[in-house]
Amino acid sequence: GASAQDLKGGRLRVAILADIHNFDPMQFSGVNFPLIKNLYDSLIEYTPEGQPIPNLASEWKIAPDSKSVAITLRSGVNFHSGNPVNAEAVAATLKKAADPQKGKNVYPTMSIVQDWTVNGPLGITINFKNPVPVGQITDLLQFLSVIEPSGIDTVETKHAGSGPFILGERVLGQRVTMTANAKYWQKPPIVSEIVLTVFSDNDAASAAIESGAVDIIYGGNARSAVRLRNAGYQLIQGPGPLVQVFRINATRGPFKNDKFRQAFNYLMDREAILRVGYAGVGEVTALPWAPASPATDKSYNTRYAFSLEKAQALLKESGLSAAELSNWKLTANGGDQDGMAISQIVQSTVAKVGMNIQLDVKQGAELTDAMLTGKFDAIFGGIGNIQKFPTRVGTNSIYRTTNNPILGNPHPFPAYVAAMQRVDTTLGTGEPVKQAYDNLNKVLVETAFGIPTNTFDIGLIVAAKNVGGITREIDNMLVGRTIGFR
Amino acid sequence: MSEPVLSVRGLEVTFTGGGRPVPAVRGVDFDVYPNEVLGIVGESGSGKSVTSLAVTGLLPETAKVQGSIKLADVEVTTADREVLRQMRGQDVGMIFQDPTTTLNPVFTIGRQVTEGQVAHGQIPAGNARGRGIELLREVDIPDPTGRVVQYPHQFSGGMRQRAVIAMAMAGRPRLIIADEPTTALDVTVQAQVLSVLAKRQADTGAAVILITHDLGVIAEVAHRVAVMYGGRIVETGPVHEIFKRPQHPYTVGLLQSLPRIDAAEERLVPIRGQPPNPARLPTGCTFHPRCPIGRDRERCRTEDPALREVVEGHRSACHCVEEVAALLADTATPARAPATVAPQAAAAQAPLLAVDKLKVHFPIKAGILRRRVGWVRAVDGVSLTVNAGETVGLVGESGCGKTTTGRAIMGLIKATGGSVRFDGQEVTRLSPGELRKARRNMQYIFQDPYSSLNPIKTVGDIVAEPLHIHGIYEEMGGAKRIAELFELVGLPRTVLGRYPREFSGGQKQRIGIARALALQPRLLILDEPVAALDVSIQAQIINLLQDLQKELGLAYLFIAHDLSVVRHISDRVAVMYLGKIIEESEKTTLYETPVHPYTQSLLSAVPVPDPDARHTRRRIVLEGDIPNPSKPPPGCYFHPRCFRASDRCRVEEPAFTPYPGLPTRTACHHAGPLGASS
Amino acid sequence: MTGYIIRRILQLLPVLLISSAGIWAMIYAVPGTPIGALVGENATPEQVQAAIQRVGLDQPMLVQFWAWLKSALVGDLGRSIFSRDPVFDLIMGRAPATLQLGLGATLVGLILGIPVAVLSALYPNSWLDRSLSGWSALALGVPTFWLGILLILLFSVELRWLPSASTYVSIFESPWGAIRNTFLPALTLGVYVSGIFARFLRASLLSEMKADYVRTARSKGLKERDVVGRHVFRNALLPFVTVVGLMMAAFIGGTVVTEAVFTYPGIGRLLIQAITQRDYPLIQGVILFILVVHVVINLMVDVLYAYIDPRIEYS
Amino acid sequence: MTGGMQRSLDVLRRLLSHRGALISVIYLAVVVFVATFARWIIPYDPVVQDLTSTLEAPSAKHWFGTDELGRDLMARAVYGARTSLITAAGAVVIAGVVGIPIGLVAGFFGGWRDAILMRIVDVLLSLPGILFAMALIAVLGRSQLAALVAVGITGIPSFARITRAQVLSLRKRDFVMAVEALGGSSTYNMFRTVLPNSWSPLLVQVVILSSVAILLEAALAFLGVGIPPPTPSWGEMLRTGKSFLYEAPYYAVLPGIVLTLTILSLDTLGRTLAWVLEDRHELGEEAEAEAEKARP
Ligand SMILES: Nc1ncnc2c1ncn2[C@@H]1O[C@H](COP(=O)(O)OP(=O)(O)OP(=O)(O)O)[C@@H](O)[C@H]1O
Ligand SMILES: Nc1ncnc2c1ncn2[C@@H]1O[C@H](COP(=O)(O)OP(=O)(O)OP(=O)(O)O)[C@@H](O)[C@H]1O
Ligand SMILES: [Mg+2]
Ligand SMILES: [Mg+2]
Repeated sequence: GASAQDLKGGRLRVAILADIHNFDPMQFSGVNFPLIKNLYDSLIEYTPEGQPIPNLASEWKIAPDSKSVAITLRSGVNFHSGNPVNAEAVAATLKKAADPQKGKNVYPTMSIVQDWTVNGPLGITINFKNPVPVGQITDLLQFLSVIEPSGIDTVETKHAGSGPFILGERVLGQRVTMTANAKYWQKPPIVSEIVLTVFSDNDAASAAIESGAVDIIYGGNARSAVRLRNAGYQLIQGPGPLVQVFRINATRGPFKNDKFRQAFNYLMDREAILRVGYAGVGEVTALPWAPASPATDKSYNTRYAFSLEKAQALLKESGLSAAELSNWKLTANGGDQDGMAISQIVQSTVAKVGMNIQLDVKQGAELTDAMLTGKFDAIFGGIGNIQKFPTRVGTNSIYRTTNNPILGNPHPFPAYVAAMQRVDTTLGTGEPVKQAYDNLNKVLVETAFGIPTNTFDIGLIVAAKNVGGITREIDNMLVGRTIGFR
Repeated sequence: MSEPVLSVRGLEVTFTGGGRPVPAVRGVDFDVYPNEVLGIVGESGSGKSVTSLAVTGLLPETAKVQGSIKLADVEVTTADREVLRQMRGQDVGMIFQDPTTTLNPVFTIGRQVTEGQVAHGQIPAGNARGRGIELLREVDIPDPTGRVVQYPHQFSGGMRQRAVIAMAMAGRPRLIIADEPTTALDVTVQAQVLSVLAKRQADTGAAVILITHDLGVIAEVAHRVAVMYGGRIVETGPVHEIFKRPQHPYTVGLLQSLPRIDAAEERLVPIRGQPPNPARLPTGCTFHPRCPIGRDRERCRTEDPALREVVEGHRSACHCVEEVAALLADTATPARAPATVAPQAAAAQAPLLAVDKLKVHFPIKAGILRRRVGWVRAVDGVSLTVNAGETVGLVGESGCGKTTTGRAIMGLIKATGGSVRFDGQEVTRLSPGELRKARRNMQYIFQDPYSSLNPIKTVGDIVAEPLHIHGIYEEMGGAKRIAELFELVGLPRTVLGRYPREFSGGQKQRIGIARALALQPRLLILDEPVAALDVSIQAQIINLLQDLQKELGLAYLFIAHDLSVVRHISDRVAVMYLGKIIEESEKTTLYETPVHPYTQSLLSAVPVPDPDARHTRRRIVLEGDIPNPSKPPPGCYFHPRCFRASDRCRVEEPAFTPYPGLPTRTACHHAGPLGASS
Repeated sequence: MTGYIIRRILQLLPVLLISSAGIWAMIYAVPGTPIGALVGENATPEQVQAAIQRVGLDQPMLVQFWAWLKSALVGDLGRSIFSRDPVFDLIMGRAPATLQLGLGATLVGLILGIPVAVLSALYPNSWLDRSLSGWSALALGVPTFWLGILLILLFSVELRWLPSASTYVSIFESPWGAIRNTFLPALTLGVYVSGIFARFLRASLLSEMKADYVRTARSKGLKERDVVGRHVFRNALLPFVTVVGLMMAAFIGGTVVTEAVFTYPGIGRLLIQAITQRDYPLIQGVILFILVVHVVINLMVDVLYAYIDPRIEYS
Repeated sequence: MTGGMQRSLDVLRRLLSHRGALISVIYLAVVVFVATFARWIIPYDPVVQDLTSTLEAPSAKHWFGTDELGRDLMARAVYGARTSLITAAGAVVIAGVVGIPIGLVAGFFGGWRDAILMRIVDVLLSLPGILFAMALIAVLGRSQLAALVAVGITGIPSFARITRAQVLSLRKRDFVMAVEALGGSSTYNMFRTVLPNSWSPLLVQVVILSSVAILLEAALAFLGVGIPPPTPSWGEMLRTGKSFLYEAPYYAVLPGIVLTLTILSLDTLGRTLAWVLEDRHELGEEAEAEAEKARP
C-alpha cells in the first residue's frame, strides 16, 4: 500500500448501516464504532496483533503483585474544549465506568477494580481487588476512553473527548459529520472531514459506493462485501471479529441433558454456516476465541467437526425419547437475514437426527429481552471481545460465571466457573497459563452450553480503490485519522 | 300557413348494441309551425323522448336514425357535429323533465342561463351577467339581480324550471322542445311554469313541441296534438278534434281511462293489457292486442295501418276508423255504470280509524357531532277519521306530509305527538310486539311497485310472507289461499313461481295488493298506489281497488297528489298543506264548494282534459312555493301565498273547525266559497 | 369558515386523548420492553435494574401515562427511550422526507392517472378504454414491494442510473439529488395510486357524463370540449378530491412497505423501528402524528370542497 | 331455492363469458389445484435444503432456481400459494363473520348502536391496516394463525361498512318497509329480507378482500413479520430475494409474478362479478318479455 505521506486529504464519505444517536464511548455497541476512535482517545491501544502501545497513557506500570497499575498520562493533551486531559479526567471516567447506570459496556470489566488514586496532575493508580493477569489490565486500559469530566453527564448527547475529530453537524437519522481536530496532539487527520451517512441496508450502501456517492462502507454484511471485493473494491477485515455461538439454555427441556447438549458440538455444519451465512468471510471455530487469542486451539475444529453419526450416538446415550428430543424451539433473530439463514440450516440439520423443531422468530426488543432473561431454549448470538483476554468472553451473558441471566444462580456448571477462575488467577506467561487455557477449552466443549460455529466480522470495511491508510483496529472500529486518498 | 319550423318525415330510430335492436321510433311524420304548440302524448316508452332527441341530434351513438328531419333549413340526420352544435341553442332550445338534475349543481344559474349565447358569440362574455338578469326577469323570477349569482340548489323546483325555460329561450330559438317540463312539479307550480312558458312563447313567437303524458296539460296549452303509440304517431289533429272526436281506438281508450276532476264519472274504462315493449312489438297494428275493435281481426293482426287523413288536418292510423266513433258512444254508457256505491257508514258507529292531532317531527342533524339543529315538522297536527268500508282521500302537494302521515298511522314511523286509534285501540302506545299484531288489520300499499317487492323471492312467497310471519299460513288455507289471492287481484295462479322482475308495474302493484290482503285487513293505507303507472294501467288498478272494496268491505285511506284520481275514488277528501289538514269534506262538496283558499287554488290549477274549458275556467295561480317544513311561517302556514291573507292570518293560527252549512271542516280565518268576499 | 376550522381542530383533542390512551394500553399488551434494546444483551442485572428505573418502567402504567400526558399537553412528547432524542425532533426529522415522497407519489399518480381516466371515459368500452383499464388493474395488482424490486433491478442493478436505496435529500437543497433519491419510491407508489385515481375518476366521469345537465349543456350548443372539460370534469372532481386527499393522508402517514423496499427514511420506518425497539414515547408520538396528519388533510379536503362545491356551506 | 340456483348459474355463465374473468378463473383454479396437490405435482420438498447448490439460476432441474439454502424455489412458490390461500380464506371468514353482523345491526337499528359500532369500525379503519396487523402479530407472536387473524381483523371494517351501506340503501326500499308493515320483526327483516338481498355486493367483497388479504399477508411477510420461516410464503420469498438482487435476480422476480397474477386475477374477477351482478336488471327485461308472452 501507499505510505501515509502519499495520501491526500479531502472529505471522507463513509456509509454506515445504523443511525448514531449516542456519543458515549462506554456505550460500546456496534452502532457507535464509527465514532469512538475518532472522537475519543483511550489510555492505551493495541496493535492488530494485540500488543499494547501507549496512547493517552505514555506509561503504565503493573505492580509486582499484579494488584495495581500506575498510569502516567501524556502531557499537553487537551480535550476539544481546550481543557487538559489529566488524572482528574481519568478518575472521573473510571467513576462513570464503575456506575451500573452509566458504566454501560465498560461496567462489567470494572468488576476487577477496587479503587483508584490520583497522583498529581498526570498520574493515577488503579487498584484491583485481586491479582489480575496482565492481559486483563491492558484490556481495561484499552477499553477506557477518557471523557472530559464536565461532559460526563451529557456525554450521551454531546461528545466530550480529545480525539482526532470534532463532532460537527448531526442530522437525525441521516448523517453525522466529524471535522478534523487541527490541534490534535498526534499527527492530525489527513482528511478534513468525515461524513457518516446512514444507510438502512447493505444494498443501498453497496449502490452508494458503486455510484461513487461514498468512499467507504463500514459495517456492511459479508455477502455484499464479497460481491464488492469481486468487483475490485478493497475489503479489509479487522483483527477483532465476533464468534457466532449457538447458545443453549441448559436449564430447559432436553438441554438439561449433558449428552444431548454435547451432541450439538457435532451438529453444527460449520462450513456451510460460514459459507451460507457469511459468504465465507471468517473462520470456522469450535471455541469462542479469535485467531489472535492465546487460548485458540485449532485442533478442536477437527475433533468436533460436523458429524451426524457422532451426534446420533450421543443422542442415543442421552436416553431421551423422540418427543423429548423435539421439545424445544430455536429462537431466531427475524431482523437478521444471516441469522435466519443459519438458524434454518440448524433446523434442517437437527431434523436429520430426528428433531423436528420450530423456529421462534423474534426481533428487536423482544429478542434482546429473550436473550437477556434467558427466555429461549437455543439461540444464535455473536460473542465479542474474543481477541482479548480469554475471560473477557465472560462478559457475554451466556458465558457469565456469576449472575448468569440464562443459566441462573448458582451456576449449573461449577467446572466451568472453576476453569474461568483458574485462567483469571494464573498470572504470568508460560506453561501454567497454557494448561489453564486447555482446561477451559475442554470444559467448554463438555458443558456445551455454547457451541461456537465461526468467526464473523463486524466493522467490515469496504473501500474504494483510491482510499488508503486504513487502520486495522483491534476492535474493528473505524479509525479515520490515518485514512486518506491516493 | 307559413313555412314549418320543423319538418319530420319517415323518422326511424333504432337502438343497437346490447342484444336485439330496439326500434324506438318507427316512421314518424309531423310538422311544427311558428307560434304553434304541438302536444305529443303517449304512454311511457312510446318514443316521445327519442323523437325529440332525434330532432336535436342528441341521441346516443347506439341510435341509428333514418328519415329526414329538417329544422330551420338544416337536415339534422346528415348534418355534421359543428352544424348541429350551431343549431342547438340558436334554432332550437330544450326543456327537460327534472329541473333538479338538468342544471349543473356547481355553476351559477346566471352562467348556465347565458352560457349558450356566449358560446355562440351572440353576446360577449362580459355582458353575460346583465343578460342573465334580464332573462331571469323575463321568466318572472323575483329579485333577478340577487338570484343570478346563486346556484341551482338555492332555487326551488319551480324556479329552476323557469330558469331552464329562460335558458332554452335565451337565444330566441325558433323551436322549443319541452319534454315533460312539468311532470316533476306540483300542480300549483305546474300552473306557474306553464303560464311562463306560454308567455315566453307569445313574446318570441317560437314553435313549441310539448311532450307530456298528461292529457290535461295538452288540453290546456296545445294547439295541435300527436298521439304516439309503440314508436309511431297513431293520431294527429287539432286539439279540439282530438278531445271531441278522437279517431283512433287508443286515443279513445286514453280519454276514457282518465279520471276527471270536472265530472263525477262512475267507473273508468281501462285499456286492457300492457303498453308494448319496443323490443318485442306485436305484429300488424301495434295496438291490436289491446284494441276493442281490432283485437281479433286478421287485418289488424298482420298489417300496420298507415296514418291517413280522416278529416281535414286530422289523421289517424287505424284500419277501422269508421268504427271508432261508435266505440266512443257505446262503451261510454254501459261501463260508466253506477260506481261502487260506498256502503254509507253509519255515522253513529265509531270510526275504524281516528287520528287526532298527529304530529311527526324529524330532527335535523348537522355538523360532525350530529347535533340536532332543528325539526322538520313533517306532520304537524293531522286529524282525520276513516269509517269502516269508506274511502278517505288525502291530497296535498309534494312534501306536505302525506306519506309520513300514512306511515305514522301504521306505526312505521314513531309519532311525535297526538293519537291514532284503530278500532278503539291506541296504536301509538303499543309495544313493538303488539304493534306487529295490530298491523294484521291495517295494511299499507306502497307508491313504487318496483321497489315494494323483495326481488329475490317468488311472488307466491311474497304474498305468503305475511302469513308465515304471523304463523298462520296453514290456518288461513296455505297454498290454496295464495292462489285465491292471486285470482282476487286478477293474476293467474300460474305466475306464482315467478320473480317480481318478470312483472310490469301494474302487475307488481296487484301483487302488492294481494300481499296486503293476505292478512284480511280492514283498512288499507294506499300511498299513491297509481302515481307511478301509465293512465291506462292506472285505471285498471283503480277499478280493481273499487271492486275489492265492494267485495271485502275494506276501508281505504287513499293518499295521492292527483286530485282527479282522489275525486274519482273517495267518499271523503282531506286536503293537506305543510303537515296540516286544512280542509276536509264529503267529496262533492269539497270539489264543488271548496271553502279554503288553498283548496280553491289547488283545484283551479289542475289542468282539465277539455280544451274548451281553457277559456272558461278561472284560474288562481299561487305565487311562491311550499315553504320549508322546518321553518314554517308564523300564524296560518298558508298566509304567504294566500290571496285572502289578512294581518290576523300572519299571527294567529286558525283552528280546524266545521264550516257552517256544509259537511266541511276547515282551518281558515277567512273560509268561504269562491266569489264570496271574505 | 374560520370558526368551522377552529371547531374541527378543537374536536381533534378528544380524539387524540382517547387514541393516546388506546395506544398506551396497546403498547402494554405487546410483549417485550425497550430495556433489552437499551442496555444490550450482555448487560448485568444491576444495569438492567438501573435502566428500568431510568425509563420509569417500574412505575404503574397509569402513572407513566399520566406523566406522559402531562408533558404532552404542554407540547412535549418526551424523548425516545432508545436514542434520547426528543420525539418531536425525531418525527420532524422524518416528516419532510415523507412529505416529499408523499407529494411526489401523488404527483406521479395524478400525472399517470388523470389522462388514463379521461381517455377511458371519453371512449368508454373502446379498445383504448379496455387497455387503459387493464393498465389500472395492473397498477393496482402489482404489489408495491414487488414493483419496487423490479424498478431497482432495472434502474439500479441493470442500468445503474439510480440508487437502489434512497436517502432523503431535500428538493430545496439539491433538486437533482432529491429527484434521484425520491424518483423510484415515488414512481412505485405513484403507479399504485395512479390505478386508484384512474379507476375512480373514470367511474365518476362516466357517471357524470350520464347526468342530465350534460344533455342540457349539449342542448345549449356548447362545444363537446367545454361540456366535458367544464361541466363534467368540475363535477367529477368533487369526489376525486376526496380520494386524492385520502391517499395523500395515507402517504404522509408513512408508507411502511415502500419505505422498507427503498429503505427510505420516512415516518413509516421510524414507526416500525420504534415498534421493534418498543420505544414507547416514540410509538405514541408517531401514531399521534399520523392521526393528526389524517385529520388535517381531511380538514383541508373539506375546506377545499367548500370552495369547489357551492352546495356545501360550513358555518 | 331452485330459482336461486338458476340465478347463480346464470351469473356464472355471464361471468365466464367475459374473457378476462375466464382467464382469471382458470389461473386461480390452477393455483388452487397445484397448491392443493403440490405433494404429487412438485418433485421437491419446499423446506429441504441442499447447501451444495445454493442460489442456482433457473434450469431444467430447478425451474425457478434455488434459494440461498439450496431449496427449490418453484416448490416454495407453489407451497407459498397454499400459505396465501389459507390466509386469505381464513381472513375472509373472520372478516365476514364479524363484519357482516356488525354492519347489519348498525345499519338496521341505527341510533346509538350504529354510532358505537361505526366509531369502532372507523378507528380500525383510520389506522393503516398494515400497522394494525403488525401490532397484532406483535401481541400474538408470528404464526400462520396470527397472520390470518391479523389480516382478518383488518378486513372487518370493509365488510361492516359495505353491509351497513347495503342495509341503509335497502331500508329505503319499500319492500323492506313492507315486511315491517306486514308485522315482521326486526330480526326477521334483517336476516330474511335484508341479508339475502345483500349477497351480491358481499360476494364481490369476498373476492376483493381475498386479494387484499393475499397482498397484506405478503406485505407482512415482506416486512418480516409474517409466517415464520421455513414455511414458504410469497412475501417472505420476495423479502429474502430482495437481498440477492445482484446474485440472483430471478429469486425475487418469479414469485412476484405468481403473486401479481393472483392478485390481478382476483381483482379482475371481483370487478367483473360486480359488473355482472349489477347488470342483472338487463336479465329482468328479457324475462319480462317472456312473461309477456305467457300472459293469458
Ligand atoms: N339509449 C337508449 N338505448 C336503448 N334503448 C333506448 C334508449 N333510449 C330509449 N330507449 C328505448 O326507446 C323506447 C322509447 O323511449 P322514450 O324515452 O322515447 O319513451 P317516452 O315515450 O319518452 O317514455 P316516458 O314517458 O317514459 O319518458 C323505450 O322503450 C326505451 O327503452
Ligand atoms: N326520515 C325523514 N327525516 C327527515 N325529514 C323527513 C323524513 N321523511 C320525510 N321527511 C320530510 O318530511 C316532509 C314530508 O314528507 P312526506 O314524504 O311525508 O311528504 P309527501 O307528502 O308524501 O310527499 P310526496 O308527494 O313527495 O311523496 C318532507 O319535507 C320531507 O322532506
Ligand atoms: Mg320520455
Ligand atoms: Mg309521499
